[in-house]
Amino acid sequence: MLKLNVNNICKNFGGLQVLKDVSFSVAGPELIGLIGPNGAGKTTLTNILDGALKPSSGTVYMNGERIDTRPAYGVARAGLGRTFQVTRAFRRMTVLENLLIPAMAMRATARKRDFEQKAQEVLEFLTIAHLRNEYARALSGGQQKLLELGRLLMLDPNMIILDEPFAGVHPRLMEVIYRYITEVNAQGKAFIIISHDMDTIFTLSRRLLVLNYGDLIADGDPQIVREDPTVKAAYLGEDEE
Amino acid sequence: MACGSLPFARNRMEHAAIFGWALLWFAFWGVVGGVITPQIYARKDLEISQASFGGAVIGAALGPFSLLPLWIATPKIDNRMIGVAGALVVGIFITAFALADPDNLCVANGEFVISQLANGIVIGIIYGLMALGLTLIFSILGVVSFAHGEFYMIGGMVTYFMTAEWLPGAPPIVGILASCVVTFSIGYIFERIFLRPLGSGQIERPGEYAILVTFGLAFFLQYFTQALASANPVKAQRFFPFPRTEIPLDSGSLLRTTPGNITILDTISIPNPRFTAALLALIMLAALLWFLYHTWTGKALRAVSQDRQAAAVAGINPNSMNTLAFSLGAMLAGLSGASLVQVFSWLPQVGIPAAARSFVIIVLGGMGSLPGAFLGGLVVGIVEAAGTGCVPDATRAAAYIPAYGMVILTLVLLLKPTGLFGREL
Amino acid sequence: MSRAVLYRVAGLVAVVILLALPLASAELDGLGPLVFNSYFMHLAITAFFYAILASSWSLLAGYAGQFSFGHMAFMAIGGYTTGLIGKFIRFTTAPTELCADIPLPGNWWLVILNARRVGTIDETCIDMAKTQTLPSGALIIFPPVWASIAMGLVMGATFGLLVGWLVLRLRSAYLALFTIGFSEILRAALSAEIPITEGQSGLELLPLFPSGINLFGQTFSDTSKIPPYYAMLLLFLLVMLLMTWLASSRFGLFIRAIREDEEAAAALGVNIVRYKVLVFVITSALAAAAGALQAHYIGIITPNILIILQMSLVIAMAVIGGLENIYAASVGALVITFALELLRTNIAIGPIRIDMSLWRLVFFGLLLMLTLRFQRNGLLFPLLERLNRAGIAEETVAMRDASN
Amino acid sequence: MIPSLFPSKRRLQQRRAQKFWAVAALALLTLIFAACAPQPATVGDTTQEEAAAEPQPTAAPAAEEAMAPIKIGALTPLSAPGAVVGGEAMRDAMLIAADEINAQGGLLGRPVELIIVDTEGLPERGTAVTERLINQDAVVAIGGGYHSSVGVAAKEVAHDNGVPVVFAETWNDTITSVQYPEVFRIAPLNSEVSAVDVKFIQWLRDEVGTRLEKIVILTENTDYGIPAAEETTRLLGELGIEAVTFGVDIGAQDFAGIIERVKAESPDMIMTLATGEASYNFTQQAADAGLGPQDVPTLCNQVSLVSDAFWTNVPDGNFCFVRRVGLPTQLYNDVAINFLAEYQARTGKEAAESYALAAYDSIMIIAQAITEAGSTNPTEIIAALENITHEGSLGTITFPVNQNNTPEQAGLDPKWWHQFPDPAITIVQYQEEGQNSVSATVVYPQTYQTADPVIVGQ
Repeated sequence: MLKLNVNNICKNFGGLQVLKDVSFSVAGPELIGLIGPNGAGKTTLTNILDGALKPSSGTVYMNGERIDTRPAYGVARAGLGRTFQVTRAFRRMTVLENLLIPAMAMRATARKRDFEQKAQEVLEFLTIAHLRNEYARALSGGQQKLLELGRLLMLDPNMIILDEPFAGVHPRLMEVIYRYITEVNAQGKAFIIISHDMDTIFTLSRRLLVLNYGDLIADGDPQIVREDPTVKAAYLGEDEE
Repeated sequence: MACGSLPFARNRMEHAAIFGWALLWFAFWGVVGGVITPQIYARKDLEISQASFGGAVIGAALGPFSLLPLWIATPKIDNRMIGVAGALVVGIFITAFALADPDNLCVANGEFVISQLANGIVIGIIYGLMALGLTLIFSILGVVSFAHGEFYMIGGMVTYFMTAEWLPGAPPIVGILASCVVTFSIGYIFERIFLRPLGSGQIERPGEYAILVTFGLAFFLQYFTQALASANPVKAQRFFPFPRTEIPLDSGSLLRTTPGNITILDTISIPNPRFTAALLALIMLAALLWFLYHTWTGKALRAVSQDRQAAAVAGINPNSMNTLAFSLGAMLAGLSGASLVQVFSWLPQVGIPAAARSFVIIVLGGMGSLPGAFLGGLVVGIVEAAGTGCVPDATRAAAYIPAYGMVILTLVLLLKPTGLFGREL
Repeated sequence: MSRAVLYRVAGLVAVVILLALPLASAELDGLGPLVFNSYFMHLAITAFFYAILASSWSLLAGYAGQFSFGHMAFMAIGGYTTGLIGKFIRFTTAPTELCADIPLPGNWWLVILNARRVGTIDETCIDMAKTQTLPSGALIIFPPVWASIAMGLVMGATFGLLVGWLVLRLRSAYLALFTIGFSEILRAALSAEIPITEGQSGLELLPLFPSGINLFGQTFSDTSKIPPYYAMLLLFLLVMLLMTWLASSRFGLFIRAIREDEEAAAALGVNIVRYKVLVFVITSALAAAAGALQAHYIGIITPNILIILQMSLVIAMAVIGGLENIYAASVGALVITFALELLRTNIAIGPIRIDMSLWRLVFFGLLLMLTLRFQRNGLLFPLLERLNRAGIAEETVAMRDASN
Repeated sequence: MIPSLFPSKRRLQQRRAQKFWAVAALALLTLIFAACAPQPATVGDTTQEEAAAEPQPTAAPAAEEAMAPIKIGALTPLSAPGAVVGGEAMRDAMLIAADEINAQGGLLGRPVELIIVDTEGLPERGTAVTERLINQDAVVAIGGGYHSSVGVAAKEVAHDNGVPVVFAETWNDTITSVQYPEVFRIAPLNSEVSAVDVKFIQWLRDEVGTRLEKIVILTENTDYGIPAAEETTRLLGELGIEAVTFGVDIGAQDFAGIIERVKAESPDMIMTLATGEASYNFTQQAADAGLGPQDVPTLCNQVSLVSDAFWTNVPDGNFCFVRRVGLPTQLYNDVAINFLAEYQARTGKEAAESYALAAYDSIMIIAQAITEAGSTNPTEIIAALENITHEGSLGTITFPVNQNNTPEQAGLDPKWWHQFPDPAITIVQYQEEGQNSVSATVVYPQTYQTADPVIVGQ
């Protein structure tokens, strides 16, 4: 059973306070949406959870272990995987090699062929099995996105953070991603999904976190959060621009 | 003799131990400050972006006496604090050196120190001009041109051949202009063929491509010149011999010039070719600044360097700005070569140390920063002069000239990769 | 026949040819009409040397994306380490009293000589000890060449560790500048510290096999080219074998991932610090081993092996062959070493005479630039790729059609 | 998704093809440049193909073997970091020697082919090219040689292969003191040159009455410069003259800092033991700083004998003293006079540098040895060299200390092994701007003196 505790996270860049005392916790395979206007600190929060950035203060615990002091690869090994806003496939490596990296990185004694079968299954699940031996750079943007999701399955984390998974994706691929999230979530993995696509996020998530200029201004059921006056204010202000 | 002591006179410090301990002190407390300070600041939830570098400098300055107060009070580390600590480090360094080697010319002879400083500044101005070209290229294209030294070499070669071989007796300005035209054109052609695809996104891994292709250009230009002009050293005559003057007339104690030299206040003696070269460099610098700040093209260049996309939206064609910046940068290198060919004997290989020095300067000044490049040039000029002038062992002082700059380079990259006037990495 | 078998057969054939090549050397009276004189053998040894450097650099730059310009510095560290060991260290069966003696088990002493004057031959402490303090019959032996080459390798790895750790934060141009700086400082130090390194006049080394060697029942003198040929070939093959294994193992996978995207690799659990440092350590050690072996073969090493031109050559070899493949890079180095040497002659195109000894490097530079611009992956690598990936596009299309 | 990729790739390729032609045109242009470039008489690894090829077409196939040219190797630095000025002069001189031999019908009835290789002034290149000369080109003997460090490395290869080598301009004592049977030298010994320098300085002090208490030596940190500086310092010390040495890197360019230090020493004389452009750079920059040959007596390096390069690079170099190896022009023998005429005709230079004479002699002496040996067998050539008496442009060249008269038997230092004992060394002084080095005034020793030295700054 996954347990993530985020306690009083603050983050400053120079004089700018990007995150102010953000706390929340995740228990079990929740499906959480993280929204907020531009510059709200969503990506910074992701980077801190992922270990790419160190918080200025505050702690992050995963299953009782402190992970904010670990380097990024340590966090990944502790069971937290993520995608990036801009797809970051390893372009000059084949699709199969892309998938093998997290699997091998997790297990010191692993050999490639131990995972080829699993990789094949993941690719089939994501409908890109035929691309197995192509270089990632030959894939379309959407396919690269699927590849990133596939890598996460190979990493086999307890929690997955998806940064804008639906941005600029063909509707047919969107279906695949949607199915991916629900099915993987059903297998017992928690999700935090950052998105600008309100409709999708409201239908998909069962809990919503709202960040506004570094403050966590709402945390709860999507339908309740939607009616929250502070959230409305934050978004209305944004929308009018 | 068995211990390999070379029979060269006066090559040892008198009290080398003092100096050695001072260096150890710097190293030890610098490392302590650099490593522990960020942790303390982080624990107190303070901003740590400057903590490592600041801690290192402050630690090096006064060791525990400055580190403990710093750690207890944890004030915000600003540039001024680092500046003061840095000055203190330099001060202690000089004091330790003076104590260690009281008979050293750098300590005992004020005139010598002033002359060396003047020499360092004069040559530093020219270094600065050359580095300016490199930093201009970097700020627009994001590319470090490894062929910069070869443009410098070609600038000098063209000037020599123009004034001495093709049109003997032609005024130096003809040679300088020709070198501008040639280096600008080579830069233009190269940029159009080899770097243009960078801008249009055709090239994957642009960073490594740019490094390798400019490296290839350096190789090509160097051997191309050698094949055409041979490897014999050549040298242009001094451009403008001074008239013989003395001010005041009887003693010349204020200012005295001979065709090859200018002496100020009886102490600062600057050879004519260096003086004219530095003067030319200053003129070029003024022209460049005027161009960048008072012409539409110059403003467009600056706009592109600040925000490429915004500039493109504003109707500036970034591709043509790339070409212009590269050609201009190449031309600046050519110009500094053209002004130095009357100072040094010129060979196809002269560009290599000059380019290395420019790298040091732009890293020191902050990659892409124009004032940084110029001040970096002065700093490197002075450090090299100090190194040559003050290292007690005469047989080693000059042999290490290329290394002085490189030590600065590696230290800056390790401690403060953004340089003095840093832009972000 | 699968591709893997084809490659193995091709590789085996190549290795057998390289192993059999000395049979045709002039020293062994040639093989029928085929006679390789010792100049050819010298070129072959040099070619292997450059092949080791170019392929290990391709592992560092092409696979891991670390564009270091300090590869020749590590090579020089290897060469100078073994040279300095040969100059300053001896083993004796009795203490010399005059030098720094370190007792070893088994009644042996490790003796560290003091720095000797340059130019005129001075007495060192060991020379004095021979006549003054050492009992007659005491043995003085040089450290074995293979051991000091191994020390060169270790020293290369150590410096690789240091530099690799220092440059962790630096990327692309900054890394290139730092490594140039490192290389230049080393060069200045090597040429200025004359009492230790002999400066520009060069540090002389023992031959690879100081007292000759017996190979296949035939005795070769210390000046024969055949034993160094095999030594360098052996090192080359070992290096290629090691790098093949590394490149195909998790190590290769991870360093390529780091090249592509450090952050993404870290997010997927790759310990980027360890692998970045490790790739520096390994490639530096390989370069140092090659440098140490070559220094013993040539018999002298000078700071000029560090000049930028030498680094340019290695880079150009790797780039023209194919930066992203160790085989392409090494074949590129083999071909270019021979080509550059054979081009030291005049060619005549009709009435036009071109002195290629001058112009070969000009064309070489041009070739480097054109390769980069129009054949990013080198001239050989695309051929390998074509062979490697033949049928993959068709396979993809077929699989897609089948799944629809 | 996949098929859509291909058109764009093709488009890219088309554009690449266009660019490719543009660059191919550039390459062609380079080629044309290459062809039109001003070509020296012959450059680089030139073989004398024309000279050798001429007789061949008429020769019957059977005679071809006998008419095959005798190959002689020539070491010379033709590219940096080597001293190119000296290298090119030596190359021209050696080509003259080869042409002369062929014009007189060659050796043993066969033409001579001179194979010139570029040492680049680097010992490792020296090893490689000597290896090539011996094993690829099968030369029977080797002449030339400029840089000492190259000579040190090359002598090992020659020794390994048993091929005789006559060094023309490598001064390092160890080259002969190792007593290899194959190694001969007609250049002076470094230690002897230092002795001449010091005798000259002593003469200036004691006979001319120059004030000389302190001398600054600028040396390059090579195996030529360092030992020479040490030896000179030692000998000066015996005369009670203080010497301060500054070492510079061989490629050093900017001497401003060093010159300030030299100035602070207020020397009575400056001596330059740096070769190549470093020597020019130092002397001119010192002159710019008011410490040049017109301000302080300066013993310039022998590279200053290449007058046109010297005056181009050191316009303020008047009153330089330069040490010259070889007889002064007025004492030239017929060999030297004839050589000079040919050399002037070929190179357009007014004078022949000492190393050009030495290079010429090194080839001619090998030729004579081959004739006397009557064979191209290296052992026999070596034997012939040991007993040779050659009337060369440097004078009568012999190698009196040899296997029949070892240094031990002769009671001499081993450095005299296979060494031409008395190459004449004179000190000349430029006394007019733009003067060529041959017409420069000979000031020392007195037997050759043409005028009194001009002592500046006293």
